[in-house]
Formats: sequence, structure tokens, C-alpha cells
Amino acid sequence: EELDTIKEKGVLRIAMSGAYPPFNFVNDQNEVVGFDPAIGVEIAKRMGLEAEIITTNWDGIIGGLLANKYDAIVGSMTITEERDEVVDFVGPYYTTKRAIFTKPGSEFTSIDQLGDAEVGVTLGETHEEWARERGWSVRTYKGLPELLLELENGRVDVIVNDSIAAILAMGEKGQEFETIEFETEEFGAGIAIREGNPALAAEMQAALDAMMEDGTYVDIAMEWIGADIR
Amino acid sequence: MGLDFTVVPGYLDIILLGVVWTIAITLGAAILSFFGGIFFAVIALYGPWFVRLPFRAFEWLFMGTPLLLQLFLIYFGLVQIGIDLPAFVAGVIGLGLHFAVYNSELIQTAIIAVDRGQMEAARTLGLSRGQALRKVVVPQAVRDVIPPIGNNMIALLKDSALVSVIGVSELTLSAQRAIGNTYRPFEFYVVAAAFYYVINLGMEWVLRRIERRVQAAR
Amino acid sequence: MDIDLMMRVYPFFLKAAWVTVQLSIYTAILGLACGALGASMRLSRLAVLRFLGAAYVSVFRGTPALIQLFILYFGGPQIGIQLNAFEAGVIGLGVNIGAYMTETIRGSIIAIDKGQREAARTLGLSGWQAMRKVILPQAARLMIRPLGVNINALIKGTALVAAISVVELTYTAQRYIGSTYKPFEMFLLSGVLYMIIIYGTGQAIKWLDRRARIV
Amino acid sequence: MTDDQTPFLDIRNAQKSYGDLEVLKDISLQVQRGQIVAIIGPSGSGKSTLLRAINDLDPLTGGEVWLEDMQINKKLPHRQYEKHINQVRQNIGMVFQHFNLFPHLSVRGNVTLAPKMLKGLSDAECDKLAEEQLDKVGMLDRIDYYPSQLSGGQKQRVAIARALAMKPKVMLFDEATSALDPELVEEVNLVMKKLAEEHMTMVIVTHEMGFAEAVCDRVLFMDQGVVVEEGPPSKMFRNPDNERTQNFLKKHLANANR
Amino acid sequence: MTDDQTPFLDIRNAQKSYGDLEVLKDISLQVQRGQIVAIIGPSGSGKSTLLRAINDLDPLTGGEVWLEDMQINKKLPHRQYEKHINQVRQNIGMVFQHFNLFPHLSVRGNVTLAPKMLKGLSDAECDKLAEEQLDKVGMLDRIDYYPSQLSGGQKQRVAIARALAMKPKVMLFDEATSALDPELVEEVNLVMKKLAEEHMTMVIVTHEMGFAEAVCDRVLFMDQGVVVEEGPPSKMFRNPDNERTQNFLKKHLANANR
Ligand SMILES: Nc1ncnc2c1ncn2[C@@H]1O[C@H](COP(=O)(O)OP(=O)(O)OP(=O)(O)O)[C@@H](O)[C@H]1O
Ligand SMILES: Nc1ncnc2c1ncn2[C@@H]1O[C@H](COP(=O)(O)OP(=O)(O)OP(=O)(O)O)[C@@H](O)[C@H]1O
Ligand SMILES: [Mg+2]
Ligand SMILES: [Mg+2]
Repeated sequence: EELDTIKEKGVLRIAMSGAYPPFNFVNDQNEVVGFDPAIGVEIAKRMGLEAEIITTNWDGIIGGLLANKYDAIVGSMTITEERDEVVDFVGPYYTTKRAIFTKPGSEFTSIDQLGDAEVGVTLGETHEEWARERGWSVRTYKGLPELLLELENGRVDVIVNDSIAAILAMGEKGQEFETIEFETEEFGAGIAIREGNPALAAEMQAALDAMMEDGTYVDIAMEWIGADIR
Repeated sequence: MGLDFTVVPGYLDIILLGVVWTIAITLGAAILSFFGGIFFAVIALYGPWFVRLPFRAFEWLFMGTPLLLQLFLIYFGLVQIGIDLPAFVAGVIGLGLHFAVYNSELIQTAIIAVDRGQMEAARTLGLSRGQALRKVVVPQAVRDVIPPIGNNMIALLKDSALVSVIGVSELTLSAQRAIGNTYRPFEFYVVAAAFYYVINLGMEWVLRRIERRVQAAR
Repeated sequence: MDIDLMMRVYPFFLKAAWVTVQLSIYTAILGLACGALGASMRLSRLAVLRFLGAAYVSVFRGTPALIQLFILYFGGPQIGIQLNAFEAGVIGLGVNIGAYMTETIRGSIIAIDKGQREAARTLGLSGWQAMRKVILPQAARLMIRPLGVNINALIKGTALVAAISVVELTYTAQRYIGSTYKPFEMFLLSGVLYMIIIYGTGQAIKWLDRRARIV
Repeated sequence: MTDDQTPFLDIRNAQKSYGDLEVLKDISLQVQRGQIVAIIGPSGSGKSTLLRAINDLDPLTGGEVWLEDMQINKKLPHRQYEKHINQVRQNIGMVFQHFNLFPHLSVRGNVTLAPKMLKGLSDAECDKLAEEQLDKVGMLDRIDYYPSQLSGGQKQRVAIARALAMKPKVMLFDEATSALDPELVEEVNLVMKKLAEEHMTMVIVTHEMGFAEAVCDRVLFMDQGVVVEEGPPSKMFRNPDNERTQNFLKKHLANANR
Repeated sequence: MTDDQTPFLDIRNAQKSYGDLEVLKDISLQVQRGQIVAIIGPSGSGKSTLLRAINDLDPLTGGEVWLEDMQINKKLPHRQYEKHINQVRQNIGMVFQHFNLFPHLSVRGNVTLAPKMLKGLSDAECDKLAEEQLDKVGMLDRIDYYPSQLSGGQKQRVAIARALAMKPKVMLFDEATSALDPELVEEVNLVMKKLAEEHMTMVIVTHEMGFAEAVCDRVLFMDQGVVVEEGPPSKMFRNPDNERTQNFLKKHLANANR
């Protein structure tokens, strides 16, 4: 059980990519800010711990957790079965939908046409496998910024991404976009910790529940996202 | 948490595909860097000043910045000004140009070192300067730098791993993808390293043979 | 071009450049140590050491530094090596560049005329004394420039540690790109800083080389 | 058709300086078709410079060089000059002290490079030409060797064959044998004698007094950039008028007897 | 105290092969204290190999080398051997054809390096020693120069001083003058003559027949790994018995007269 060692050190090391606005990103002061760090810090505080934010590349982020480079990932990680086999999840701490975006006036208007499209996804995200399963022609990129660039550049016809991040990012960039409607379940984003730490999981879950109860969560969500995304 | 290589066979197809891509990129970039190197060397030595100066700047840029950054710029940057390169092509061009600049340095020195009598002899036969360069001086210079160029080619193979950052599914990215599914970084990186090493040995073998053949014409 | 943004964030790029410089310095020191050790193994009287030296060079030059770094950083903990990203970066890159430096150092040593060693040995100096007082001082001069080339490669190679999340120059650029969607401004900043670092190092090496040549 | 009085090769008032150093001071030399002229003189006297001026390899600073009725060292705009001089040089074969064979090409490649590029001969024609010329210098059996596999004398014979393959009107030899070991000199001299018998027009810079005497129609003695004396070999070697010539020959004939 | 009958330096049945190539075939050589022996012979005959066997620089494949009552080429475990041979070599000075001065050290540094490291002399003692030895070879005024600033002859004199600074019992010279220009040979020969007058025991490989005749007590003629003939210089140079010796000397004396 790692809860004890963490308590002993008094520091909770929290990882995220630092490049996924508005959930987590670097501001002009070179600080990592956004929804994720705010939630992470709040949870740590409620557990009586200092939070230390660590940014790391998304494709190695679970590797780093397993390698004990940090204690938790509060980085907008979608809860999936496969991931659940190697890590434990606390949460979900927000929910989002999978969304498919195109440029305005695109020839692709329905999900059935995508067999002929170049589909952009982020390496290592759940959307990659989902798109591949459908037999689409998939191109992978390091992150959302590259995806949006490529959509603009026309090298991909559509991108598959979490709806909130993409919509906010496009707004930020002033990019025009359209969405393709399709049936999709909601996804929960969870906090990943190493397996076999029920006490840690329980204490984090309790902290999360409490902040959802007392309105702190809504304040954070309104500040960074502009909506309650529970 | 011990090591478990039993997860590897399931992903061997992805890895092998990565090997193929790695070889393709390396081959393409190697060819580009070789001929590009010769071309740059001739330009740097014999081009008119308005070609030489920008070339110097270009050389500087490539020598002074990391390949990683150059790959980003070529892939995500050029398309902003309307040059749309597929990731594979961008990778080949980035790697190829990067090493072409290094090769050019080597070849320039070698061209200068070719005996002046060679140019003279060619000119007395009536060959023009361009012809003499093409048929007499440059072939000798290139032959003299085969070993160090070979070293660059091997460095190029290893730097092809960086092309993963622009999303070409070469060996490193394939390993990362397998890791993304299994979360077993150590096993797959070791496997990837082994493949790189084998390709590297193959290249060294080929280079040794080329060197030996070239030796005859000295 | 968003000059405004560049003006706001450039101090952080400067800070990151300092990280790159520190990384480069530590890595160079470790690399030189590995190179010296590797070269002495490759030149050893004992076949076992010679073989180990050759294997070190072959493996570390024969596989990508990026992969070596990943194995050390992500795989290391599985066999009980816990390093933070900066340490892993220095060790990974240092051991890697050390393989190249091994060959550089060995090359300069064997380039010293055999007669020098013989002359020292005939005077009664032991093998090690001859190496220390006669061969190495001469070889040291020969190796400045080629080691300079290794160090240049090393500085550029520090960009690799971005992949294991050390916030150096390249990763700073990447993070800002992720947050601001302004890739070119960010690359311009980091590119210029790299060129300055590399140019400065190049000049320092030229200066050393000139000084060493005076006699 | 040139009148017998008009020289085939005509150097008129050649002058050459490197900065302040005057290397050639107003030298004139006429060579008739089929004539063989030897140039002798101490080191640094300007022999090579004069020879290399003939095909404009070291352009003169003053004076003219004519081959038949064409001026070689014409002043022309760069492009035109290049075209002109490449044309001219095809008519002038040159053989150097250090052979300057192309090491990356086989003997065949050396001989056929220029004909192939400049005369557009087919591969078959080139092969025939190479065999012909190499046979003439006795090197046919080495046609597929590389220069590095040949002795000095063999290299020089290939160099001669290479020059001959362009069917030049004049051949220039700049100390063609002086980098060779004594045993190898003879084989190259034999080839040059054969050319003489075929009435090739030749200008030969040499230190081999015996050879010059045996082969040449006329001998020029140069010193410090001027022609000190010239005449038929019999006179030049047996009783030269000029004191400097006498001194020079005394030393050289003494050495030859070693 | 060595009996006059026991040789000072004693090479017994020396044999040396490189793979199949037998370079020394059962050679024996005794040198008395204060004696000067010259070894002459054609290139490749094994002269250098024999000389270098004396201080075990090229270890023999058979036979023994003794200096006074100590065997030089003892078989010992590595560490012990190293200690032993470094001890021995301090007693044997050696001078090479190509000087092998240490280019990164001044003349002083070259001369004092070994005494300082091996005999633990103080800086002052070292300086005194260096001045003494350099004075002997006439190089005192160049004590703070670097080798690159010296002529060949001067370099060789420094190399001799460097060897002498260890106060060796025997000096070995391997063609000490043959890389020098003719004018510079004399100055080195003078130094060697001076050593001879001081009764230094010396073994000298040389091509200078005149010098060998003037200085040596005994001359050895080697060819193809065997001692063909040996004797006092008067006999060896005036009327050698062996035909091979005669031929060799004929050529060499002829060259010398050139
Ligand atoms: N490129 C040059 N720059 C300056 N001086 C030169 C150059 N080439 C030749 N010279 C000088 O011109 C003079 C004549 O040289 P040239 O080579 O014609 O002499 P040479 O008679 O052929 O002598 P050798 O018998 O040694 O070949 C010499 O004093 C030489 O130093
Ligand atoms: N390391 C070696 N490996 C193989 N053969 C060698 C080696 N060193 C010397 N030899 C051969 O041993 C023979 C004797 O060489 P050595 O140098 O003793 O001759 P030398 O009499 O000193 O000749 P020189 O007058 O040219 O110096 C030669 O045939 C030489 O090629
Ligand atoms: Mg000349
Ligand atoms: Mg010898």
C-alpha cells in the first residue's frame, strides 16, 4: 500500500501531458494550469498533501506511472478496459463524448462515408483503436495541436477527439469546424494510479466526491471549461 | 514486475512492418543524403556567390539545430506555405537533407584534396570544367570519403527513430504502439533495439564490401 | 508571427536553454569518462576487457539513442533502477555518446607514433608511465577537434530527452505549442537558442584547439 | 594547307609574369609540321611555363600562340573562350611528369573518356580506338587494369595513349620520364621515338640529353625566361656558342655518365 | 667485478621469427666492457631486430641475452617481468633512426623525464643533470627549445643526451644518422666519437662505413639473419674473407665515393 509512503513524504506527484488545453496546458508564466491540475491540487489538498505537477509525453505517460515516476495521472485519461488491466482508476472525474470534426463544407457529412476519408487521431488515445476497428484509414499524431493543424492543412479529412477539448481549442484558434453526428456513449475521464492500492483509491475517491458535493468542483469546471461536465 | 517477452509475438507483425518502414526511410534518406551531399558540395565550392551565400546559411541552420526540430518544421511548417508533404516524404527529406549537409562537408574537403593535376589533365584533353568535375574530380573525391560517408549512413539509420515524432509508423513508433496496448515498455524497446542492431550490422557489412570494391580503383 | 507572445514567453525559453546547457555539460563529462574507460578497455592487454570495450561500442553505437533512453527510463524501474528524468537523460545520453568518444580517444592514441612509446619504454618507463607522460599528452591534442564533433552531436541529442519529459528547450517548445497552437514562433525561439549554444561551444573548441597547438 | 614557310605552331613574343616575377621574357618559337623540338634548361628557367602556355593552361601575360591559322590564346568572353579552348585543346596532346592518370578509371576508361564525351563515339568505336592506341604504346594487355596496378613506365605509356586517342596535331611532353626509375625510362623513350618516326609534331621538355640528341630536329636552351641559344642537336650538344649553355651541359653530361 | 673473460653483454644463440619468417638464426655476440661493436649488413638482414632484442623491445623467440650477471630476457609473470625489464632498460640507452623525441616536452623535459620519474631526482638535481648531458652533446644553449624547433642533427644529439641521462652501461644506436642530411651527419658522429673516447660500451648499427672503421673495435657483417663474418675493422673493410661481405662493401664504398 503506497498511501502510507505518500503521506510520509507529504507530496502527491501528479502527471499530465501539459499540452491539452483547456484541461491542462502551460500558461504565459510557464505554469501548468487548467482543469486537471486544479482538480489534482484540490484532491491533494483534501488529502492533506502537497501536489507536484509533472508534465510528460502522452505516449509514455502510463509507462511513467508504472515506473513510479509519479503517483497519479490526472490528465484527462479515458477509462477503458485495457487500461484498467494495468492501472486502477479513480473517478470518473468528468465525462465527455467522442466527436468527429470536419472542415465546413467537407464532402464527409456522415459516419458511413468515412471509409474513404483520411482520419486523424492522437497516438495512444482510445479513439485510435476505435477508428482502426472501423477499418478507416488512420493517421496518428502526437497531440491535438498537430491534429488541428492537419485538419486545417487538409492532410486529414476528419479528426476524432474528445469533444470538449477540441471545441474549446478550435474556439481558441478561431478555427471553423463542423461535427458529424453519430451514436456514441459517454466516456469517463479517470485518475489513474498503480494497481493494488485500494486505500489510496478510496481516499482519492472520497476527496473527489466531497468536492463534487460542496460545489468546489463546479467552480473549477466553470472557471476552465465554462460548463458542468460531471 | 518481471520481464515477460511472451507478449512480443502477438505484436510481431506490427514490429516487422515497422522494420520495413525503417529500412525504407533509411534507404530513401541515404540516397538523398548521398547525392544531395555531392550536389551541395559542388554548389558550395563552385557556385556563384548568390547561390553560395544562401547555401551557407542553409548549412548553418541544419548544422546548428536538432534534427527533431527540423523534422517538425518540414512536416508541420512547410504545409503552411502550401507545400504538403506526406509524413514519410517529410521524414525522408528531413533526414536526407540533414545528413546531406554533413556529407557535403566531407566531400568538399575531399574535392579540394584531389590533386590539381587531375583537373589539368582533364582540361588538356579538351573537357570543359563541368565535364572534368563530373567525370574526373568528383568521382575521386566521393571515392575517398566512402568510409566517413558510410559512418553517416549508419548514424542516419539510428536517427530515423526520430521520424516517429511526425507519425511515420517506423520501428520506434511501432514499438510505442505495441507498448500503448500492452504497457510493457521494456520488452518492446529491447526488441526494437535488437532489430535496429541487426539492421545496423547489415549496413556495416554492405559498407565493408563497398569499401573493398572501391579500393581496387585507387 | 505573434511577436507579442514570443516576448512574453522567451524568458522561459532562456531558462530551458540553461537546462539544455546543464544537460550538455553533465552528459559531456559522463561521456568523456565513459570514453576514457572504453578506450582503455579497448587498448587493454586483457582480451576480456578488449572484448567488453568492443561490445560496448558496438551495441551503443548500433542502436538509436532514443531507444536506449526509453529502455533506461521506462524499463529501468523493472530491474530496480529508479532515476528521475534528468538523471536518466544524462546517464542515457552520456553512456551513448561515450561509445562514440571511446573510438575518438582510441583513434587519437593509436595515431601517436609507435616510436614514442618505444622511446619511453627504452628509457625504463613502465607502460602506464609512458602512457601518462608521453602518449596521452600528445593524444590529448589530437582529440580536441574530433571530441568537439562528438560534443556538437551531443548538444543536439539532448533534444531527445524531451521524449522522457525533461523540460529542456525542445520540450518547452512542444509544451507551448500544445498550449498556444503557435508552433513556428516556438520553434524559432528554440532554434535560435540551439544555434547560439552550438556556435558558442564550437568557438570554445576552436580556441582550445588553437591553444593546444602552439607548441 | 599550310605553306611550308608558315610555321605549324607559332609562339610570338611570349611574356609571362607572376606578380613581379618575370618567368618568360619575350620568347618566340616556330615549329614546322612534323618537327620535333626539345627544350632544355635549368630548373625554374620557365620551360614548363612555356609549354603550358601553348594550350593556355598557364595563360600568357603578353604575346600570341598560333596553331596553323588559329590563335589559341584569344581574348573572348568567358563562355565563348571556354568553347574555343576546349576545341583547341583537343588538337594538342599533353603528357605530364606525374602522369595524372585518372585513378578511378581503368586504363580503357582513361583512354576513352575524352573521345566518348567530346566526339560522341559509340562504345564499340571507343573500344576499337582504345585498343589501337594502347597497342601502339605496347599496353594492350593491360587494358582492364587500374592505374594503381601499373608501374611508372606503364602509367606514362597509358598517359601517352590517352593523349593520342584525341588524334592531336601536336604533342607536348613535360619531363615525361623524369619521375621514372632509370630502368623504366627506356620503355617510354621508345614510344616517343616511334611517334617521331611517324612524324608527329612534338615539343619536348626533357633532362635526357642523350634522348634529345637522338630524336630532335632542334634544341632550345632556356635560362631565366629567355632562349639563350638554339640550333640543331649536333651543334647544341657538341659545340654550343654560349657559355651558359656550355656550363649547363657540362654538369648534365657528367651526371649522365654516373 | 666482472672477470675480463666474461663478456659484459652476451647474446647467446639468439633466434627470432615472425610467423614463418626467420629473421635471426642462431646469432651469438659477446661485447666486452668498453668495447664498441658495429653491425653492418643489407636492409632486412635483421640488424635492427638484433639490436632491439638486447633490451627486449622485440623479444627473442629463442636464446638468451645477458648483461653482466643478469639475464635480460627472463620469462617471468607479467608484473614481475615489467618490473624487471624497466629496471634493465635503465641500464641500456637506445637511440633511434627517427629520434623519437617527445614533441610535447622541451629539450629539458625530454632529458629529465625518465630520471625524474624513475630515480626520483629533485628538480634541481634534474636541471643539473640535463645541463651536464646537454653540454656533452653541445646542446646546452637549446635547453628550452622544443623538438620542432631543432634540426635533425640537433634532435639526434638531444636524443643521445636523453639516453645518457639515465647513466646507462651500454648504448645502442640504430642507424642514428641515416635520416639526416649529409651536412648534419658529422655533428652526430662527433658526439658518438666522444662517447667512444670515454669508453662507453656501444653497439652501433650503421651504414657509414667510414665512421665504423674509425670508431669501432669490432665489425659484424649480417645477412639474412646470420652473422656472415666478423673481425676488426681493418680486416673487415680491407680484405674480408667472405664473398658476400666483399660484394656488400663494394657497393657501399662505391656509393660513398659518389
Ligand atoms: N603559379 C606560380 N606562381 C608563382 N610563380 C610560379 C608559378 N609557377 C611557376 N612559377 C615560377 O616560375 C618560374 C619558372 O617555372 P617553371 O615551372 O616554368 O620552370 P621549369 O623550367 O619547368 O623548371 P623545372 O625544371 O623545375 O620543372 C619558377 O621560378 C617558378 O617558381
Ligand atoms: N613486426 C614484424 N613483423 C614481420 N616481419 C618483420 C617485423 N619486423 C621486422 N620484420 C622483418 O624482419 C626482417 C629483418 O628486419 P630488420 O628491421 O631487423 O632489418 P634491418 O637489418 O634493420 O634492415 P634496415 O637496414 O632496413 O633497417 C625483415 O625482413 C623485416 O621485414
Ligand atoms: Mg617544369
Ligand atoms: Mg633497421
